[in-house]
Amino acid sequence: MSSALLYAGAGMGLLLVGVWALVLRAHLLRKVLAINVMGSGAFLLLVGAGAMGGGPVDPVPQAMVITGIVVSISATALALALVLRIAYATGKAALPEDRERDLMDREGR
Amino acid sequence: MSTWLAALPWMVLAIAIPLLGALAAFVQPRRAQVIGLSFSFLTAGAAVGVVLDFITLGPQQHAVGGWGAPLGIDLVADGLSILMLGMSAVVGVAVSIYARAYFVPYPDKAPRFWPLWLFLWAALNALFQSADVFNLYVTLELMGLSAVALVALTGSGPALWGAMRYLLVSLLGSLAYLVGVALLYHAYGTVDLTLLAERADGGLQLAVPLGAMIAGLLLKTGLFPFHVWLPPAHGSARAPVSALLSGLVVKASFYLVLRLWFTFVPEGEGLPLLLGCLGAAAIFWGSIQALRQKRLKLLVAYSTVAQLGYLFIAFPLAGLEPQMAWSGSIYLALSHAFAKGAMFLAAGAIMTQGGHDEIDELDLVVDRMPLTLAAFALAGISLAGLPPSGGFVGKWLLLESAMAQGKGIWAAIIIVGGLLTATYVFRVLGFAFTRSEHHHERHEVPAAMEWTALLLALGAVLLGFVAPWALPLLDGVLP
Amino acid sequence: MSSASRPPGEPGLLLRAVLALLLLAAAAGVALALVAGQVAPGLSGAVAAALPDSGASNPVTAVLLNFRGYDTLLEMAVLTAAVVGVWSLGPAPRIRETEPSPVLLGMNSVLIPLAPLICAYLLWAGSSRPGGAFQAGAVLAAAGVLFIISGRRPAVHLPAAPMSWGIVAGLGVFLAVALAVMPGGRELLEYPRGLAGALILLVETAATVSIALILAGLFIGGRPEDEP
Amino acid sequence: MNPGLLFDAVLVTVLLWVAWAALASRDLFRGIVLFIAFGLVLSMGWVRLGAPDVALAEAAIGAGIAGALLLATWARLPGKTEERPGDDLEGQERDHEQR
Amino acid sequence: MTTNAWLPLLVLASSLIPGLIIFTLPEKAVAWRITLNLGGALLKILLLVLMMIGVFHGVNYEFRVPLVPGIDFVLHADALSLLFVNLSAVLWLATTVYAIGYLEDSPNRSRFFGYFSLCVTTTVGLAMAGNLLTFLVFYEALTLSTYPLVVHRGTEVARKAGRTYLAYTLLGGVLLLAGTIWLHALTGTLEFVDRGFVRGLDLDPATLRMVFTLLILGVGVKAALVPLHAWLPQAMVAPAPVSALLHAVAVVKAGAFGVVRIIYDVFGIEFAAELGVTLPLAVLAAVTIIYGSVRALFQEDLKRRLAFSTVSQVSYITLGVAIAGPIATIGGLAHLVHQGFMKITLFFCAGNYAETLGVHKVSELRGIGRRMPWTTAAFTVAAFGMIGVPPVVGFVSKWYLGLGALEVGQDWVVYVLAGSSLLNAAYFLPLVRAAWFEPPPDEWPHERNFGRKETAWMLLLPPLFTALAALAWGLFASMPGTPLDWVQFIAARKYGS
Repeated sequence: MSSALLYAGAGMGLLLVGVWALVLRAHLLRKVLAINVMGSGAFLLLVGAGAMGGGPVDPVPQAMVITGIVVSISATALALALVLRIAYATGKAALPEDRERDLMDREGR
Repeated sequence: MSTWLAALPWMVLAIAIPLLGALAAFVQPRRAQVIGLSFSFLTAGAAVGVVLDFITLGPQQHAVGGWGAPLGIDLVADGLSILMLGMSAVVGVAVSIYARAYFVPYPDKAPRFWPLWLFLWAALNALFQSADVFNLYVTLELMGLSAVALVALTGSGPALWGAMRYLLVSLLGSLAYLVGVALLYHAYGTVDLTLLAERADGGLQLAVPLGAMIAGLLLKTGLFPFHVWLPPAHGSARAPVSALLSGLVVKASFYLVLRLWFTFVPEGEGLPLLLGCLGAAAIFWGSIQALRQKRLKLLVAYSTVAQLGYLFIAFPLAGLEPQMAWSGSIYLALSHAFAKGAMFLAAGAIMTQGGHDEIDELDLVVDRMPLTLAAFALAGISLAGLPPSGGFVGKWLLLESAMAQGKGIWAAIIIVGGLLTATYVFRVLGFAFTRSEHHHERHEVPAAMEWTALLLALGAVLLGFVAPWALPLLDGVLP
Repeated sequence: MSSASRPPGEPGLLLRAVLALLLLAAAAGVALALVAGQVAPGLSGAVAAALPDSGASNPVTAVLLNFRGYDTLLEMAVLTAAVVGVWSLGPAPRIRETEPSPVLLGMNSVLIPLAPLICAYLLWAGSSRPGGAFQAGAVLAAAGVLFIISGRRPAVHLPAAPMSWGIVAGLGVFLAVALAVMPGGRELLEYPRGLAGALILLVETAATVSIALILAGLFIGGRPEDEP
Repeated sequence: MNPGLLFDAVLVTVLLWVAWAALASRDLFRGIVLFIAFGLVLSMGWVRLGAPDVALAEAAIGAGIAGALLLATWARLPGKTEERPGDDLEGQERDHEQR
Repeated sequence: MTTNAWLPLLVLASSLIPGLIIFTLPEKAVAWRITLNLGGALLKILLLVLMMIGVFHGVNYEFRVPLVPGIDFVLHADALSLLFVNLSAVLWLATTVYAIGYLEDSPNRSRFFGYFSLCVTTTVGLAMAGNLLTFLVFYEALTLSTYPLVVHRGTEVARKAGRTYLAYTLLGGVLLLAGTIWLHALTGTLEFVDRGFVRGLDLDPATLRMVFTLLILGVGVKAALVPLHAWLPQAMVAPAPVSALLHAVAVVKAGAFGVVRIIYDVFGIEFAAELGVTLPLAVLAAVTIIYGSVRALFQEDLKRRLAFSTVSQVSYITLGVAIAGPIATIGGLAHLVHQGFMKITLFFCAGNYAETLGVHKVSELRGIGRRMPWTTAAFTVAAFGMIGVPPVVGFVSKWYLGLGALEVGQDWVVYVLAGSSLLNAAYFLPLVRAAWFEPPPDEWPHERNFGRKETAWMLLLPPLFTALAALAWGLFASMPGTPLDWVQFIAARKYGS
């Protein structure tokens, strides 16, 4: 169990958590959080999987991840701006199909 | 062409010019219309340059940074990409001319449209020429972000919802695509398509990444189960934006699915059959929804969902006769870009003139706007696959390949789909020929808008006649 | 698990079950793909070989700005497109005027002058040690953000024109350099041997300034008020 | 289990836990703050993976700028009555019921 | 044998170019529109005369260009296509003159005449199609160019009629497409050959029967065979010139011409008979003949009565073709032309009655002979032709049909012919009697008098001309140069003589 595989596994875990929250949480800000977590997960997978071979540190996946991080901040910024415009225009920061519910939120727990 | 003009690196200029144009239009908001239009013509010129280079010298290769495949990134312009570049150039110029006239009454929106549109065009030109899987991820993102911002340009509640849902789906698709890239790099140590083609050895370590990438691209193409975001986004956007989205943007991710398919040629019946069934479901679902729409732009948007289904019918047919099925699907994609672009532009013109786009209130559009209705009718004819049109040739090729392999069921689906499409197109035409009871005030519609819609529609019909010269371009590409 | 907050019949349960199924299948697939096949040696060897004439000794920066420079060019385009997109959504939303707490003001007086220093270091170190344009730009942007939220609101009233010139500078310079090197029969972004280091630094500097302005612009959330 | 691997195991569990906590939190502000913490833990992960440049980028952009943007957006969300933390969609619903 | 590619194109262009120009003409450019229309019609007839002379001297007129990989777009002028092209060209001239008179001051005539020319272009193209793909292209294009004419009035009723029209014709187009694709997958070629290209290849008969059914149903929609005829009566809501040209010549004849092409030039008549598909078709045609005539009996509206009469009459052609005998073929093909002239005369007269006296119902025809003697004379001649009374040309084709059936031993056909003639008499003679021998009502629904003449000369001339032609061809049937003579020249080549 090399540490690279551990981080690759962590990346997959983050992806799963991200998709889970993206689909189930209603508030758009939370969906943006979920997208960011998924992005980090994908980048971990990219570098972790690349490093599994145990060879010397490979700079190419790292460069790709830096590019990925900058791309994901741009997407996040646009998403957040859209969330604000939606909240101002429609009163709620939620898509029409999510306005009444939040599937993750349960009274019991 | 004088020698120095021919020597220019058109492949690179096709990407650099729209980027420079976008920056110039962003920095000079008051002169955005002039800058935007002139850079559109320049970009289209560059794209035509690439096409001419391909015709005279064959497939082109450009190693960016001079490092070559494993280390650097290559740009490749082969038959498939120059067809897509040509498509984007023609539809792009038509939409640009239309947009200049369309945005005159909206002075605040015009300076925002042009930079985003030129970024989108740069992303398209980059995507069609890139031969590097990670670079394609970046181009997909650039395309996605500018497309989302263009949809949000309308500013109304539904448009913002449509843009947000489109952005979330697009990001989810890109991430699935990125997971695929990560696994490919893990297994084969390179992200260059040509090298991947050589090193790909099948098995699970090719199937899973390919599956993830194709799933991500299907999300962005809006194929049946993932189509939910498409109609609200394309329907609520401004007419020129909807024409770009339905005509070009969804084609880019479809082009990528084809590019991956041709690179790795995955064998096995499962995936192609699944894609074919999803395509068939898309055709029926999209057409039935389109029939139920009250508003014209939503009808045209649902028609996109249906027509995209056609493109995927080629996958199950590509077993024995790949050549014919693929050229049929690619030809359908081309004529759909022209026809759907023309249809949205026509819908925009109708909306501008009547102030609304209620289908059953299309009070005698045939007399008030003969050119626009001719554009809508010709585009509808191409979508329904009625001769003489590009859509007919595309459908004929798919039908031929289906009948040659005795797969009658797919032929039946294609034919019934064509009938359904004809139904909702002619439902609109029926109302367009009928005088409605209520009176609607009339606004002035600039001639440029009507003529561009008509010329695009004529392009879709013309494609019906140039097939024997256009299809050989694909020879080197198809498996 | 009474779902008072969810109307009965809401497919919550079904949706979650299907979602769980799909995700597990996907995770299993990815895990198998990771473990099953052989792990290909990465490109570290190729990078090391070509590093000497790449104009930078830090391999990541070399890959980022020379070998895969085209990716970074498009990435700058994505960043610029994002700010163009955000600014196209409308004017900057009003930030509520709350009196900044003294702690913030105290911190600002220390951090704001420090940030450009760190930024310059990161930029310069980028070519040999971990650092680079994006990290430097982010630090500079952090200073900008502090400046904006510290009550002295020049950023919101910053004239949009000069700011937009700054925003486009990064991509503009990068594109100009990429095209300028071509006339000698070279490909796009193929730095001439001797000039690679200098050109990379020039591009990085422009990128840093531009990234800082872009991130600040994104923080403002819309096109600043006063049209030039 | 060499110490490095042990540290990595702990780091990964903390990473996953923070991510889950940030996304599943009932209160939005708490979620955003946990997300920033997630960014920092992640940059430590990048250091362990031998990618210092990425660690810097993650810390500066992933945690810093993204956190700032999130908080700014949260602050500007309409429907805020007085300065009350712990506000999100459900919170807004409660506000409606109360008003 | 020299090949001339340009004449077929010119024949097409002679109505396409004027049509496209007319679209752009403003509403009040009446003079320009008339010159373009009539000029185009006359030019087309001139070109056709040239072409007929050429065909006699053995010139091969063929325009070929690749359309789809492996199949070309072919315009080929053989004897059969010339028969139909001449029919369309002559009747188009007559109908244009009539339409100019009929639509004197009605709105958007440029749009009308534009689509009118497009419709004739597609009909001529369909006639000259050299292979099944080109035929399909023009077949669908015909639907698209006739639809705007059906919905020309812009009323809700017109829209609904148009919807029904499209539902049937598009369905027909789809069936034809399915058949063509399947056939191409089997045979690899679609070129029309005099005695059929399916004959030589030994293909499995069951599949061929299914392909045949698809193709025949596809063209059967436009040929108004019984289950697929409902669109025709509803399309009568269109203006009179449209019903005249479209439902007597262009659309309905295109369907019949399709049946002729499929049986003679795709399967070959002998091979089709061997396959055993011609008998069911003959039965279907016979049923349509009887059904059409019976329905016509009960129609109160004159144009709907004529429409059901068309449904019945067109099936004579299908019947003639389906009886695998040379003389029956002559009868069927001849009827293609004869029925065209007779039916168009009836529609012209119906249009005149409606336009001049506001008479639409059959019951309002009493004493109309006195008020409009010439129109009613033409109506009577055409009616007698329909019934099959000599010397009008209708008798000639029915005579050949009967003779052909006897020659091949299909005696039941003679009874069908006799029965339908009786029915024709039953729904035409009362009209003629009432028109001539009953006293006219004291005042007509809304009369427009034209001074001394009974109606505008442009409305009167066409029916007289077509009635005269029907009469002349009846009297001098055996003379060279009559349609009958040309048909005998065609029929000879379709059989293994």
